[in-house]
Amino acid sequence: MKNITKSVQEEVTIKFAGDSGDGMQLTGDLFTNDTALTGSDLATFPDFPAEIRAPAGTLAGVSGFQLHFGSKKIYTPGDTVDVLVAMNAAALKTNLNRVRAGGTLILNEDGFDTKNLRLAKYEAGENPLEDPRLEDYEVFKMNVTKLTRECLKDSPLGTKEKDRCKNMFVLGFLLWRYSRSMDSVIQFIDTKFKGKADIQEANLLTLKAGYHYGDTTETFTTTYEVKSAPLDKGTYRSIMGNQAVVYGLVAASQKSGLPLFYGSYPITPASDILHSLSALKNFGVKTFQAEDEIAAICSAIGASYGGNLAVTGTSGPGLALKGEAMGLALMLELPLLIINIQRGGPSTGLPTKTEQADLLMSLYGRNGESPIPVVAAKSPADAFEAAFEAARIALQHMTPVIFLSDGYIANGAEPWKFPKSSDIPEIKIKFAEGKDRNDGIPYQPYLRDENLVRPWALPGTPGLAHRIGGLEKEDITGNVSYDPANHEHMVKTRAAKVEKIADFIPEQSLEMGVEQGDLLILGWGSTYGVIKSVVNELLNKGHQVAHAQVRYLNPFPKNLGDMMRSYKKVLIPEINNGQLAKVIRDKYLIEVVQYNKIMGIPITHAELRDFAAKLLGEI
Amino acid sequence: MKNITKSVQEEVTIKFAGDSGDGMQLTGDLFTNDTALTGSDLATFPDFPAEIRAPAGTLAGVSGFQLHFGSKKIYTPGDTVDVLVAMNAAALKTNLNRVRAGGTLILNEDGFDTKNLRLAKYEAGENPLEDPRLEDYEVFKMNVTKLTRECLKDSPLGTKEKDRCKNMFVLGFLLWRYSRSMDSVIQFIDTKFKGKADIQEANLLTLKAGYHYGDTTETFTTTYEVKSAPLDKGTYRSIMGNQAVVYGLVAASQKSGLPLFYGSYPITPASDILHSLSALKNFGVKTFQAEDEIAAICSAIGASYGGNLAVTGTSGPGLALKGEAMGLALMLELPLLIINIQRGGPSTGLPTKTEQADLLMSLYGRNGESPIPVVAAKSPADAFEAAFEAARIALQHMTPVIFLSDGYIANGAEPWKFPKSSDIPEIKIKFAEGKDRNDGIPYQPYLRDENLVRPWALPGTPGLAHRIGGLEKEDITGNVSYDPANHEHMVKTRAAKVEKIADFIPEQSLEMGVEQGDLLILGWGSTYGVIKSVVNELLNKGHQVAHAQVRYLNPFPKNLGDMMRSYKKVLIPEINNGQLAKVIRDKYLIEVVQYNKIMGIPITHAELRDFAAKLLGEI
Amino acid sequence: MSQLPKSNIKLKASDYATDQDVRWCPGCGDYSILKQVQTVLAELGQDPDQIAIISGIGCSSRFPYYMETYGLHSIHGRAPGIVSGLKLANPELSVWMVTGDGDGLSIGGNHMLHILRRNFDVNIMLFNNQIYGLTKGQYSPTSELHKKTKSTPLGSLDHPVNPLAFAMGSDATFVARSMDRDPKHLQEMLKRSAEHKGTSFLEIYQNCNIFNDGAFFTFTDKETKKATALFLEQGKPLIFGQNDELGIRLDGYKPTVVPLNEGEFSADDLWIHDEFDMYKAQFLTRFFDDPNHMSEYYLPRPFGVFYQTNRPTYEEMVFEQLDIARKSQGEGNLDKLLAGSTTWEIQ
Amino acid sequence: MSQLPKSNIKLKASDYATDQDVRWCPGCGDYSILKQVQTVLAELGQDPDQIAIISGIGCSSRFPYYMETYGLHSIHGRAPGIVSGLKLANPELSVWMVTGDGDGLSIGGNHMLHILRRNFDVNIMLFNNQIYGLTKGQYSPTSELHKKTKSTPLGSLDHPVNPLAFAMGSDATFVARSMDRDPKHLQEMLKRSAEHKGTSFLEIYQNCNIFNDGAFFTFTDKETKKATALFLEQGKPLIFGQNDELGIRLDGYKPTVVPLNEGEFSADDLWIHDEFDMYKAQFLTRFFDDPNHMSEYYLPRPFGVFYQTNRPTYEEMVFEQLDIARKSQGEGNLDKLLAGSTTWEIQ
Ligand SMILES: Cc1ncc(C[n+]2csc(CCOP(=O)(O)OP(=O)(O)O)c2C)c(N)n1
Ligand SMILES: Cc1ncc(C[n+]2csc(CCOP(=O)(O)OP(=O)(O)O)c2C)c(N)n1
Ligand code: SF4
Ligand code: SF4
Ligand SMILES: [Mg+2]
Ligand SMILES: [Mg+2]
Repeated sequence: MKNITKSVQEEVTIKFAGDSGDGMQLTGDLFTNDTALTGSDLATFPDFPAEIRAPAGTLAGVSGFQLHFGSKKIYTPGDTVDVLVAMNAAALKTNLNRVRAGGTLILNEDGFDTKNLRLAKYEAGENPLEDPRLEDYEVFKMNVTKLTRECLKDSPLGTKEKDRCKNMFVLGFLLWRYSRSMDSVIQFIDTKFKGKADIQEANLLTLKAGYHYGDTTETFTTTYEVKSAPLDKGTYRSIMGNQAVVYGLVAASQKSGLPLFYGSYPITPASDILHSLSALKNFGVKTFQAEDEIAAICSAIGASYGGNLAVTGTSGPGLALKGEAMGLALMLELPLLIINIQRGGPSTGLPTKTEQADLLMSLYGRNGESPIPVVAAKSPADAFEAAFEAARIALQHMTPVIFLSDGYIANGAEPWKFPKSSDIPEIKIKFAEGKDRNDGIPYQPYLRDENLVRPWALPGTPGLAHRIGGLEKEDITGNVSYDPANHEHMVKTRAAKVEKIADFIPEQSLEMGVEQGDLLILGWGSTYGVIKSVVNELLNKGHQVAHAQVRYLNPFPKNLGDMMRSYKKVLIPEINNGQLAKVIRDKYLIEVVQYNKIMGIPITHAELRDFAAKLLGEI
Repeated sequence: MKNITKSVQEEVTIKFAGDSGDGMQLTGDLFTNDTALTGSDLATFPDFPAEIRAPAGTLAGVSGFQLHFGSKKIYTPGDTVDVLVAMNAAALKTNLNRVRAGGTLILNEDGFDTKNLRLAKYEAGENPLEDPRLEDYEVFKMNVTKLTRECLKDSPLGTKEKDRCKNMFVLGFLLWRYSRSMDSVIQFIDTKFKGKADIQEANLLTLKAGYHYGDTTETFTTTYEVKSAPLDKGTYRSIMGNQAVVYGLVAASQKSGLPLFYGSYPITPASDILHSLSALKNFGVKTFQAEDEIAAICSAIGASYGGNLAVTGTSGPGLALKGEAMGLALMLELPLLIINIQRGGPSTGLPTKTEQADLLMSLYGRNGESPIPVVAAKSPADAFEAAFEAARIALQHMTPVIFLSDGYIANGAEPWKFPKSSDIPEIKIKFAEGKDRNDGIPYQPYLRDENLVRPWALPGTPGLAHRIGGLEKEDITGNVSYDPANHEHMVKTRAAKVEKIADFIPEQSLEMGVEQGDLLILGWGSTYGVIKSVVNELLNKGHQVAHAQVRYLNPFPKNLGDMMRSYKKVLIPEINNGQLAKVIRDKYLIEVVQYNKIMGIPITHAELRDFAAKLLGEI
Repeated sequence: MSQLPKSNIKLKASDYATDQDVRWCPGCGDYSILKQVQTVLAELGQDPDQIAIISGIGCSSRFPYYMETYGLHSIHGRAPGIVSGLKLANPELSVWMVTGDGDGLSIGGNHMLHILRRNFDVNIMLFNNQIYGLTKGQYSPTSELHKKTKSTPLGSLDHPVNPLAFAMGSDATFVARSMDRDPKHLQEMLKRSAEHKGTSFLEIYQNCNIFNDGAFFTFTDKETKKATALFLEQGKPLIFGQNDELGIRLDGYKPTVVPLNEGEFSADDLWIHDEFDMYKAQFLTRFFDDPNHMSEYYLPRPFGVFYQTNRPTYEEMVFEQLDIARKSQGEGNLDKLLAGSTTWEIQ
Repeated sequence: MSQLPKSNIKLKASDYATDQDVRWCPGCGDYSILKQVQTVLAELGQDPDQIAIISGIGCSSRFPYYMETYGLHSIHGRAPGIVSGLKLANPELSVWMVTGDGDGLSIGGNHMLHILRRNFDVNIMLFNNQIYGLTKGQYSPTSELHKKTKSTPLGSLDHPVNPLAFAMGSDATFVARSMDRDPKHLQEMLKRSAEHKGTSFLEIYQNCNIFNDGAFFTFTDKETKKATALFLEQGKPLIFGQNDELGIRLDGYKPTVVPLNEGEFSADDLWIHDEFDMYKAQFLTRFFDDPNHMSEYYLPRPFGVFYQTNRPTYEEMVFEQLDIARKSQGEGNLDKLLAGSTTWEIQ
């Protein structure tokens, strides 16, 4: 029995990288779930290859999954990788630059044969396994494929199927390496392959083989442990951003008592929302895959007219197509939630990459004076509450609302202390009540309440028959009106109605930091994690800094201006060319500092920290 | 022979108002042309009823044409009306409030029978002709219909046709009243009705009848004269805004040597551009009425790809639909001119009314980072040069360009000192030159020149075969690229390329006023006339003011910021809720003052003067 | 649609009219259509509060403003999308969709294809005046070739859309044609549309007396009607002509016009109309000769129900799936959903 | 298109391939189509520099990147618009359009209708894999009813589009079908498309082995092909079956399958294919039975040229009008235009 030392680590970043076919996403998910169960905090970031599957083994075909976990608060998936698992040459080539010097490489030697090397575009004769640069790392080579086939030699499965178990070997090994039990994964395998005895058996065998490989092989002398993190008490689950949106919508449906309607046209990275919702029919969720984005939003407008909680979802190019119909919803003053999972633009751009691409289009991308509230999620878990809020605003203020997320939030995962349904607030709705159609009193669809909100009168309600449309309407009666004064009144009223929503949202709060001081780092959306981790570090270093993340982008919280003015400088980091910065400058005439990264990937801790530190130096 | 005194007037505003069927637009046009011939300066403003023709005689059916002319510079169609010609009760009712106290009313009594009164929604028994309020005006009643029929009693025409000549009677009378000859109108009638002897005859007879009616009827004792205005020497014509756009495009086509392609889908108030261009086939102009706005812009992209001067035209709702395709053009970096004749929004809004509705959508209405140059016309005549400039920028900088006009400019008319074609500058174009396709050197479609402009390589050119598309492209090669650094580089390059255009446009100049002082009134588009007339008045009163009208809205002229900072205050009047003001605040952090009117009609001289005066008072 | 929400009190056509003054040009064919719709709704006794009329943009699309029912005047070409969502929110409503040849076949052509194949339970009235009325007279997708309009001074070059052939090609479940100037026939067709459960596609020839006056007079005018229009009746032979002296035969599979007054052919030799026969319906949609260039034995233009078939409506199937899901998985439980499969406790 | 810009030097299929590595899934049917197109272009000797390939968005629409010709990978569904403008700018080009069942019939359905009726001279290849490939497996407008996909876990509810019936309903001038797995036939059909002057609509059954594997195997697999696929040849009777033992008759105007080996019927009794007969073509597009629910005498799925007719191309007519205008009005003069009818002098 070899003796094994166990070392405790505060945080680790592991990257699983392999061919699209190697099941790295699943491996990452399973290891993430098991990590979550240990109570560590964590953040993940999958990076898929571009939409179309490239041939196996090629650089374009590499699929990766990065997990950052620790016994302290974890805000980002990690700048640099401590442990890289590379299933083939292409995976090593595309990811080596991300591994910190001294990091660990776990390589599947079977993925480095001449074919793999050629596909990974290595020169003939060149072999990375012999690359001297590898000396800067702790390298473990194992013949995952061979070992897998061996341990399955008695299995009735064909080689192709056997090889599909490869990832279980790796997973088993890592579970051992991080002092975990195999229970959670075994449970998964049992349920996932229920009824497929052979496959179930094979996966189990391979998993255990990998686990014991670590245990028995002499080369491995250390295991590691990452203890649980100081998270708030409670029950947690792991959640991805698009999933959280789905739950937020269903919650809004249940809490408002309105059936949920989702009209959409598939588009990366929003499609998963359609997929998940279409599986929730027992919640009364109706999904409609329309012929295009225009039909999708129009179907949602029709459903809203009919009294449903109506939602349409898309990504940038689709949102660009919905502009005209958004204007209609705005004129009709019907509740409508427009979900935009942002991706790299312009045009088709970078469909699988993340970008805070569409804030300006969300605010201004329609003809005429057409104010629409905008709400943004800041993290995978936050997407639940943000989507719920967006739906609430749409329903209670009778207006289209745009909800913004992005590819990073959509596909990222984190622990979520999910609420009890009984703790989720009701969304009070009242439809206009029917009356005697012969009482001679014409119904007035545009008579507003104190919040400038018009009544929601459903077709089918006795006595309320009325006509609405996209032409300018007369105040109160809703009749078509070309009257000049009425037009100005209505334009201003529609604007005031949206402004008024500021009375029904919380004031802007600080995520952390000093109430006033040198630097406020102001973010929106998916920059949340990196800003928080940077501000955390700067605070620890004793800087007078703070972090605020804006969820409500239109209207802004009332106190936002004053908050910003309490700091010598305001820094706005964005994964775009400075869209929030534009809006802030316009609205508050504050000379903000921008930090922009437009690479389709998140800002790293180091990048932002160095920039902020420099800025603080100048103060 | 009664004696007639002639009084000379400096300026007059006449409004012709009648039923859609009464031919008031034609009357207005003809009187305008004749006025132009006298050398007076002038400005006109037609206001049509909403698109659909309302039944004759109704308020909704009233069609008006306002003409302001004078022996001094005329900048606007006039705030208040001096002389109202009302062909029926509805016309009087809808326009009386515009007539200045003491003004003149010329009323067609035959348009005030009980039916007309009922249609004009007068209480039973109520008759405006007896309305005491008329005592504040100089009122002439004449039985235009009766008189017309009388003078045509021998004409073979049917009553319906005879009545169509009514407007000639009024026109004749006004020609007499303003000491004109009938020549220009007679000439028009002769050519217009050539071959239709009876109709020609009838119109002539009625015209003369009207003319002599003034001469002979005792009631009319004064004629008026407005002398010629101090306009620059030269040859003039009268021009409407949409017409000027058409000429600007044809000029750009001839001066660039590229065939003009116009892909469009009809929409008010842009349709006339399609109509006029479709009649210019002998200029090699190709017009394509597409199935919708998306197909329209895509056809233009295709035509541009094929080497034409490609243009698409629309109004607000249509522009909202073109967003996605604009993004494609931007990614392809092909020249494309997008014409937007703005109308009242949001949604279908006020289709026949004017509004500076779409500046923000033009700047930001696309997914991702998608900068597009924007050029705006300031007056009907200016639309020629502005459209030409927009086309030049698109062609020479290989970019989509948005050209903004609005309903007021589109349908307004003014004298135009039109250029000689030989005085119009060339637009130099060079297409990429063919090469041997087997020279082994791959063609590089995204290799840029010193202005960051890529070559225009036409399909069919030997050896240049290459692929372009909406996915992010690799710098230089144009291949699809998901590389992070390349994406940021390309986003910044596309932005820099548009910024660079500032080197190829004139610096911002003052229309009039002091180089530095108390107040700069900064406008864009159709507010030009009213701002100019107001600043003119304020200068005469000795105020330290100036007027600048921005044609280039993206990028701004380089000196704009410094110019604004040379004044204590900057006032931005807009026919919207403050769109340019937003952009200026964002870009220059200058606290501008807004004056906004959102009524679908132009700002009046009095409105703006009073506001500006008050503002000057506060300085 | 079939299930007709009845109004409890008896209503007159005028009860379906609003107080808004109608803004169509005097003499416009739309007036007649409006009247017939109001008449038919009254006859069917449909409860105005249970009716929603959805339109796009165009003269025709102003229709909802004149109907004392629920109405939505949407944006150009997009009425089908709105109808689809509305029907999924409230399948009980009697939904009527009004569109034009531009609204429904130019910008809205794709939505038309998809609503027809999906078969929502809605009655579509396509007012075909072969022109863009509201924008003042450009040619439309149904305008005849070489048409001179504001946007085609030398004549249009687009091969016209054949609306009913398009509807058949889109697998519509109810395809019919009528005209503004034949109130009786129009009322009949409106009733048939209302009775059909599924998407009814009714093309209505409508005169735009301002920009395209008389486009259909050959078919609608007393003078020429009998010779040029063929009125289809289920189970009856195809007969037309001033004195019903002409019939249509399927000679092989080529439809041909034969004289009935020369002894050679009698009614028994003629094609018998069967609105359930898709193949025959496809033939009939091709009776589309340009009336301005009639050969002697040119094919008359058919009016009536070309085709109908029964397919489940889209909304039926959607709600069926909701039930199945509820039965098999049980009513959704929010707490279970939020918790998902794996949770853990932090003490 | 007919006028084929010839390349002066003889080219091989490989000369039409780019250096970009092809990014389709291994085993995707797109590979075969790419190969056949390159082969046919080489055979036709089309000059690569005179070819423009325009596509929308989708796996299929990646096509241009792999062709060493001019190419534009546009936006979803909009290729027809781009093609129309390109053809009007340069009618000499040989333009090929690549689209998918989603790109061309879902978001792009309206543009498809209008380009077909307008008849631009372009060769449209619609890769039909009955699925959304690029977005990873949602059902498409051509997916069979009740299809279970990512977005329809309980099965789709949309009555599928019949692409060729739609094309006929859109008055296309050339309508054909082929398949990825029959290189010879596909090459033949590509040549026929290229030869047709006007818009050629070629539907190509294409296997998406990742998200909809085997969707067409009944028709494309050696095993079953002869029994389920009917190959149309001009002037030949409609015969199919493992041993050509079955034929199609038009009995009245109902197409029926008859046995040829029972003495009752012979080839002479059968329907003779005539690709110029619109009525017959309409019938053929309705041979659309679901292969998963074959009755004994179920109608086979036809492949080949269903229909073709000659209409002037849109671009021809446009340029004709330009000439007419120039002849009648004379070459446009800018100074005259700017001056208009009435001018005046200010001294
Ligand atoms: C997005 C958009 N594009 C264009 C228009 C302008 N427009 C209004 S109606 C119409 C066509 C009307 O023709 P049709 O549908 O036949 O209706 P009709 O007026 O003939 O009854 C057009 C092009 C618009 N309102 N919106
Ligand atoms: C405006 C817009 N909407 C949606 C998408 C997402 N999208 C890309 S391809 C596609 C459908 C692909 O299906 P198909 O046309 O059949 O092509 P295939 O991938 O099957 O070859 C969709 C929905 C997009 N790129 N743009
Ligand atoms: S323009 Fe034509 S269709 Fe429109 S209302 Fe007038 S007559 Fe009717
Ligand atoms: S997803 Fe399907 S269609 Fe797309 S490349 Fe892969 S196999 Fe081909
Ligand atoms: Mg029409
Ligand atoms: Mg497909």
